[in-house]
Amino acid sequence: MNLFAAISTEPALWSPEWLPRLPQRLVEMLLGFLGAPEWLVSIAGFLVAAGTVVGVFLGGFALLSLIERKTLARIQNRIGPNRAGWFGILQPVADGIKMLTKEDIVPAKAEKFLHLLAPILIVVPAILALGVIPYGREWTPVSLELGLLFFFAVGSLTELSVFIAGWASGSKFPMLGAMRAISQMVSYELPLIISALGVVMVSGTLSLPLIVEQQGGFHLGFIPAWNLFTPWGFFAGILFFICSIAEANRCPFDLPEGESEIVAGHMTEYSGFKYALFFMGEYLGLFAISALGITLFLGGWQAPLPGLGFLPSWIWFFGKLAIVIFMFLWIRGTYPRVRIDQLMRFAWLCMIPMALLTLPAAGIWTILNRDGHGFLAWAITVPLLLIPCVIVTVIFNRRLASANRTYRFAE
Amino acid sequence: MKTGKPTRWVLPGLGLFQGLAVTGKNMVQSFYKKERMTTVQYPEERAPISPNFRNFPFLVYDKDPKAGLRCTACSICEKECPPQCIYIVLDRDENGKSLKRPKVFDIDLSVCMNCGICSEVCPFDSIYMDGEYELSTDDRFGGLLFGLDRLSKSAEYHMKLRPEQASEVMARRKADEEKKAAAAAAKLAKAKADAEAKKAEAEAKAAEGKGEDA
Amino acid sequence: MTPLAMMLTLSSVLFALGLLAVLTRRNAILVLVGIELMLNAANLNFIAFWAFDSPGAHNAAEPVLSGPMFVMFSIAIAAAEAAVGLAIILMVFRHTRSTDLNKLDSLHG
Amino acid sequence: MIPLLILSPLILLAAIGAVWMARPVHAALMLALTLALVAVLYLALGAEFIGLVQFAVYVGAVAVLIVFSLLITRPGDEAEEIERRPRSLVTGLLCTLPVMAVLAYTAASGSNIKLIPWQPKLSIAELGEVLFTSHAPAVLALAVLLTAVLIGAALFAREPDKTQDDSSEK
Repeated sequence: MNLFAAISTEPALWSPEWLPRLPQRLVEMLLGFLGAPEWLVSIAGFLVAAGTVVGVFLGGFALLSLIERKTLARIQNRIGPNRAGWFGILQPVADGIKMLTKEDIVPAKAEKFLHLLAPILIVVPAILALGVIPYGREWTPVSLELGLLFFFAVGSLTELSVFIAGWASGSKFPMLGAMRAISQMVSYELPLIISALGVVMVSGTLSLPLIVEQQGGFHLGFIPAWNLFTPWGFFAGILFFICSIAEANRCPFDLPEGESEIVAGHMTEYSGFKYALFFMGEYLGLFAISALGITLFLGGWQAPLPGLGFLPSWIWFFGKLAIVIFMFLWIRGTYPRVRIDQLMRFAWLCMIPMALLTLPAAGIWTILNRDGHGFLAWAITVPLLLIPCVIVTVIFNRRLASANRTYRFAE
Repeated sequence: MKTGKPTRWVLPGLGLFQGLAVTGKNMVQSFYKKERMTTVQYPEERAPISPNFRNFPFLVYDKDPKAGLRCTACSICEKECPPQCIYIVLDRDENGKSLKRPKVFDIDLSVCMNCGICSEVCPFDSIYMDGEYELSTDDRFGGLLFGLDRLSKSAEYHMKLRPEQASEVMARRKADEEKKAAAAAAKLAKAKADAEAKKAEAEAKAAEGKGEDA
Repeated sequence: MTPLAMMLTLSSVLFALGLLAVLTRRNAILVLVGIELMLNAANLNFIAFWAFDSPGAHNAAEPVLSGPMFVMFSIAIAAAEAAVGLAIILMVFRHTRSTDLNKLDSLHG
Repeated sequence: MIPLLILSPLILLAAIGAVWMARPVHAALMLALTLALVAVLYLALGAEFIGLVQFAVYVGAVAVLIVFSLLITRPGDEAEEIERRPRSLVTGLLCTLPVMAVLAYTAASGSNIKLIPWQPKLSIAELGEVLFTSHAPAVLALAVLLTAVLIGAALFAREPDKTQDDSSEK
């Protein structure tokens, strides 16, 4: 089975580059020392490698749930949680204890089994998707040849689980929330995938570690050769970012769980640990999609400036992840929620045409650069993308975004 | 879109960045500009309450908590109270004679709506609105029923809570008292004068009688 | 039983189940479910012949990837078919307030 | 062979569920499970690309579309369906069993074909190259078809014009 096309080089065990894989190596060595059979060693190694990733991101989830509240508080000139522990550092623990000790309520009209299944199905794809991301030069938990496709294939399971959550609850608000969530996710998955396709076209591979490796090096000696710093990559990156906000159900696209409109969307009928699982799935999904964006457009684990290579590569990755997540928080603290018709119209009339345009731009860019016409490549692709972008924005601003809502009962 | 106003052309999408700038400034300045922070750390520090804040009635006493209670158990507040949360029993001595003070004075916090009518109608300056707001309790029956012991507060407390109102009341009461004292003194003087006059008359009579006798 | 025969039997049963769904279900959307099952049975056959018999060994000129290629086109067409089918069903539902195929016996739209 | 032995009964059970479940949403979810298991079978057989595409397209799009339209159309009660099922099963099986017999007979009789076993390997670079060279006309035809489908589906599902058809509004 060539599913696990391993990129393995035998490195020094104690180098900082290898720190994240140290637990896996130690367990493998220990089992080998004890004389365990080879299949057991490899399975244990895989389990420990998976455990490392899950552990890192569960820690990140706990930290983010605190940092998000702190950042939002600062944006609103408040202090935020500061009671549990030093600067509120124990707040996630307090939240966790509260969630775990809450009563687990299953509505009388709910489908018991599906109601239980949905929160699990929300978390599983997020964790699976996190497994294929290259976090460092030597740290790709599962190095798949078809990593990008795997990411999107697994990510599409989320829609079904949101539907199950909404439908199995047997009540109105979850149903409405699930319908909103599905239509939003389906609409924004299209431009998300299309904007990622440009990267695939240029790098000629679906393997995420290879995509990162191709973004190494620097233009003019200091501009990193990331995909974001090409015309098509700039537009595709911004489109990808907007779509990932919608896919992660973050403000301003958090209509599926808009608390002032439909309680909590598909999570309304969940409490206790199941609700915590939804929360966790959402944050892990946010991590996963940000990590994919970094891999595709921000050079993954590549250092941002030459001469910074002495730091282990995974530090750069997590630094970029922190910045991207902070952008999510900043945007959440700034923009009001959009209306559902504006949301859909934006997806189909702005995002998809622009995403489709990045594909020919990426093709022209690659061909012209291959033939050595670097200037011509800029001269063609920038207007090719910029002019339609301005036209689309102006039209959307003038005509479509301000489409008057018709009220049936008011007035 | 016809708004009537002439629309100035701005770069589409500019507002997005302006919004980000505002929130970004908020966030950065919140770390070093103390005057930006609008919240107070509640249990340790408290925001000053407005002198107009009125929350729950209390009974005023002068000097002694028992004997000095201004309330005379006249039951006007009990009758006026819209949600009828006040319950008063008049104290009597063994002969059934009114002692003009309450034996029981209860206010139910869970019923009281803080309207302040009781303090408006009280003719004895006895019941006033408090500024206390930490009244929550985990005992929903006993803890929310305030008896005499928790309702009576000293005149000094009132003076501290609402200096204007309290000093006005104090001045009025003092004037009343002085008037009363003056009246009493006048009465006393008159009685004394009367007595003296009587005495003088009696003396005169006696002297007359003696003279007649002599 | 060889793996190939097993795969072919599996796909034939899957096809029969899909046919059963198409014949017995009354809800138009569930008829579509049966059609999807039948399409998948056909796809299974392509992959089975590709996986168990070396393509190109019989005839060097033959493209090696015809099995997966067929399946790819079939998946794309199946997705399109589902989209159009559901759009038609929604249209019908809007007219008759029902997706029950037995109630769609009127020629007057 | 081992994944085939494990997966085939699961696929068949899930497919029977999709055919037999009385509640439409249950049937649709069972269909999603069937398609996901078929995708796993593709992965196990060495056609990873096809398996992942199957997962993304069928589970992520087609199954979601089906459950979504089930939500919109509010299917009727299942009591009638359960009551009606035995009769329809008889007629259904009468039509289905001969088809299955013929297919299974063909499959079984094909087992004496000479096969040349190999290690199945699907290289996407090769696939892409073949797709856009010798199969380019087919891809173009498919592109036209998909565009037509997109426009057609949008036109079909569009809300009817309110001025001319007000009766269909809820």
